[in-house]
Amino acid sequence: MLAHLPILQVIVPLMAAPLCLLIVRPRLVWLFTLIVSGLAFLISVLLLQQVMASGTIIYGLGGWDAPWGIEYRIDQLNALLLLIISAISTIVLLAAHTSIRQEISEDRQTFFYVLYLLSLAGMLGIVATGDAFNVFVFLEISSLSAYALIALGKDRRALWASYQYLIMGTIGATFILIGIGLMYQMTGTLNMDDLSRRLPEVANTRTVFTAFAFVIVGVCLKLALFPLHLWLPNAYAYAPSIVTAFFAATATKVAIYLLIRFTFSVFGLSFSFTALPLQILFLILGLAGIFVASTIAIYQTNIKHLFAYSSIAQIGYMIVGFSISTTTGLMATLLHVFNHALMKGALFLALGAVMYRIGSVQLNQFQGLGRQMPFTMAAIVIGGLSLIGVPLTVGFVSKWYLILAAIENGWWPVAVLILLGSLLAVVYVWRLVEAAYFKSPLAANETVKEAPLSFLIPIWILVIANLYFGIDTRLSVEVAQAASQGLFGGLSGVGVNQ
Amino acid sequence: MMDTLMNISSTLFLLTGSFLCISGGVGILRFPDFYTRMHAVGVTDTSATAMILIGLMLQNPDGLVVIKLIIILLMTLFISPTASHALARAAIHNNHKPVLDKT
Amino acid sequence: MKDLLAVVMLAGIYGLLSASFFVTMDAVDVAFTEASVGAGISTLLMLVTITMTGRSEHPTRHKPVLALAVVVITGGLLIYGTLDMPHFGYAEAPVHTHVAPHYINDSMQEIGIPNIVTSVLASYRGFDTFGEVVVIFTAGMGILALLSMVRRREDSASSDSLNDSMHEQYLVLRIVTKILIPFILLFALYVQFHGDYGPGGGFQAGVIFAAAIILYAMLFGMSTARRVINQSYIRFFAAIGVLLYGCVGVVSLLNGKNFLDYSALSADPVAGQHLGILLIELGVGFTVASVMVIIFFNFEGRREKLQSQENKNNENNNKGNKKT
Amino acid sequence: MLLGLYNYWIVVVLMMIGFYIVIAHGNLIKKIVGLTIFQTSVFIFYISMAKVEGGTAPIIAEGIKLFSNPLPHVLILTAIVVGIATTAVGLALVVRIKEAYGSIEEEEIQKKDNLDC
Repeated sequence: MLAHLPILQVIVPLMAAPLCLLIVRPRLVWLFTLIVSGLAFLISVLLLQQVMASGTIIYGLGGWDAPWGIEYRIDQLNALLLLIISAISTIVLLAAHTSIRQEISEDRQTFFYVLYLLSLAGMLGIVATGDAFNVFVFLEISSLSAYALIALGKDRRALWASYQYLIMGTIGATFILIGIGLMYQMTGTLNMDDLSRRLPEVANTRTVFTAFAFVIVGVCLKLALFPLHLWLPNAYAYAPSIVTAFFAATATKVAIYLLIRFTFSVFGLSFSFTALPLQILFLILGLAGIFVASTIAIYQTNIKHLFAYSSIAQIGYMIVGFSISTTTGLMATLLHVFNHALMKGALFLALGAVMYRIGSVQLNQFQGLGRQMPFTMAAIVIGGLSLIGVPLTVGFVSKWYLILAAIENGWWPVAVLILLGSLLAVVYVWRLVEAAYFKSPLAANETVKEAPLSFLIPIWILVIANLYFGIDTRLSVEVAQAASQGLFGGLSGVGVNQ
Repeated sequence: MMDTLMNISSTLFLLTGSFLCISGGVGILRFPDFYTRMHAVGVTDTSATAMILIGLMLQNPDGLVVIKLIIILLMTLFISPTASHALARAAIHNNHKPVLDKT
Repeated sequence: MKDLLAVVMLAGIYGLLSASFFVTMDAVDVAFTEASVGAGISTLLMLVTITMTGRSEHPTRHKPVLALAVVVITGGLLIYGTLDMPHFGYAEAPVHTHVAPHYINDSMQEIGIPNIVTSVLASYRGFDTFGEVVVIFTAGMGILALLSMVRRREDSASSDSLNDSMHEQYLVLRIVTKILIPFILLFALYVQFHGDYGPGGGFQAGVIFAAAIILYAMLFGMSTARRVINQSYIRFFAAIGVLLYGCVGVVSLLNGKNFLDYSALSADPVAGQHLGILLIELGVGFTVASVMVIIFFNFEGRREKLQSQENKNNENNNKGNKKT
Repeated sequence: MLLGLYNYWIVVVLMMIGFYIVIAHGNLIKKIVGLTIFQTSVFIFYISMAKVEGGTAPIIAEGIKLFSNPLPHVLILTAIVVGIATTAVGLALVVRIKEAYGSIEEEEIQKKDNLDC
């Protein structure tokens, strides 16, 4: 069975989703979902081990060889992303039953889990596949389930946010479809590996240039890169807490993965960074994203909004690392993808716990919570410190590598700007800390108790991971390094162009 | 001899069908109110499809194709008038008044 | 264009026109699908939506300048991109020389099905089709999550009385429909099982099958249709379709071949391919038909609820008026 | 010389009409209609590139040598299904928005949202 791991990774959650419909009681559905997600996590760990030991795994679906059939192609980068997604999904699911029981009416709970599994499978499918069109299909699976999941939020604004996301997301997906079509037009193939070999021959045609532009814009829409981010804050703020925690930690990471995969592997490094002034463009957009989004975050009173804007800022950091486009820069991006998943997972889960106890995440509701919900608030504080990038947390590790990469490239001002951006994070995290620890609780909230264990356990798993990977960086750095070296043509041989 | 005859008659049928189609199209644009327009389309559409289908049958008079075409013809003869009827009913139901005299 | 009904009908016509365009481009399978989807199902869904949301658009300002700029830039870029493309219909284009010839030349030996589109769809790129089934299933689940509701007895009773008055009104339609429905179902089955040899396949068959049920529901009233077709069974069928497709893949896994490798299903690889394609097309048909029915029933269910609420509100208002 | 591309240009114009409707109009149903038009035009674009001059539909029959390319047909079959799925979910959202806000105009909804804040 070990040889079939790549496909099992995707079809286990995919086929579990319809099975959920056959189980009646929501509690059992939850348990089943949790087990399936745990299984996916286990598979991803095995896959990562296998990839680190023996290099890229290729799996031809339907028994057909690559350019004729669809193949799955797992290298270090995919394996890392698969691990992040399935791990976050499993941890978040631990808290799901408690939170969902409160936020979603009983007759819809089964559908929630079905959609959750479909969304998980969609994301895993996007990451695992080595076929450009298959990416589009799985992108739509994950997005469609995301629209429905977000619309399950209690507030009516969830519906409007979901609709906006649907429009933007579909435009993005259609752009990607146009890009894939143009690529296919010039090369006659859809397989990524095959594309990377055949594209250089036609690299200086206007069609390939257009294809590149469309794919990049489409991915950036999904990525919520700074000027295209408008759908994200509301979608995150009004979705059910569990959904927010899951998507904030994974959905944009998948888009980052697509960006890296298309620019580095498919189009090839030399083409990507000469066809468009991508380096400068992404550097400016990334930095602008950091500053604008962080500044907006400072003025938010809804804490979910605040952290949603902070997510946009963090995407900015990833894009800056990407735009440096050296091995270290890309490594910083990948590290930040990993680390940001840990922090945002912890933060949004903790907000879910607050939502569970208080029913609102407005800033003034947080007053005095430091004493009433000490463990939850401590988790938020540590997550916040990690966002800022304080040493001994994961946030520090990725920012360290990011600044290192900037300096290595001789981009001193960028390094300074990154540090300044972190100062803005200090401000918005401080506002929350101030409310929680230095103000007396609201009269209405005096009886509020600590969150139940089903919340605290997953939150603290993530918080401890935040601290652990901040101190013992061997695992994350090693994998990120291997992945970025692989992308630059060192190990796996994907995307080597002249 | 037989072939030419078939060809000529099939062409005639096809041409009549096409002409009816076009006249229906003109009718829908030129007639004054809903009912007359619907009349233009409903009548010509049924007969035009019938003509075209018969023309096509004559093009290829043996084999499975004719049977398929006959089935299609039967279906259109059923569906098309029913659709017109439903439309007219809906129009009356929604108080669309015919334009009776227009000067 | 302020009348949404006209907008929707024109969109449907656009779908139908593009379907006929696909026929002239030799894409018969696609044309079939587009005709049933673009002109059929999506127009129907939009119409149902309009009955709930009102058919006129408010005259609001919109900001055409920015939008126009974006559109012109995108369009300009696309036209710029077309300049280096191989000409339309040019047989030596890379599209026609790299991967496709393999399908055209070898699929007959490897799979043994005359319709190349079906063999590529179901076997070479079978996993895409699995993804497609899952997308449809996701849409069904999404709509259930958004629109489904628990039904109360009293609602169905009131709609029953409505049903009788409808009977007189739609007499002709009902009789014709009664005659037609068996033929539609028969045609759906023909399309389902004839997909190997001509245009057609699970998806189109599923849509046609669902269309018959939807026609029935429209003319004989939702409550009658609900009595005929149990909602929880339909969900069950949607799940069964996906599972059937997946299980074919799992069986080939268990037989030691790769996922969805149908040659593992039988001793003779070509016979295995035949069997596999038959089974997965069935799976597609199941899921598509039941999801289409789910979608329509839930939209209609919402509409009925809204209407009964409105009626109640009106009654209450009338009572209030009388008192004052 | 460039006339060989006219087909693509028409498709691009159609695509942009759909795209314009999506981003410029405020009515939610019209946006979805625009989205379908946008997507359908992309389908036409794919199908156009599959066409081979003088080819026939890719169903193997005796005496036919030249076929159009079947691969884009397969892709578009999948994409059409994805399109209808998106449309259906979008329309379901519109229905719910109408129930929750009492309007399907972007401006009015945003006004009501601002009041909530």
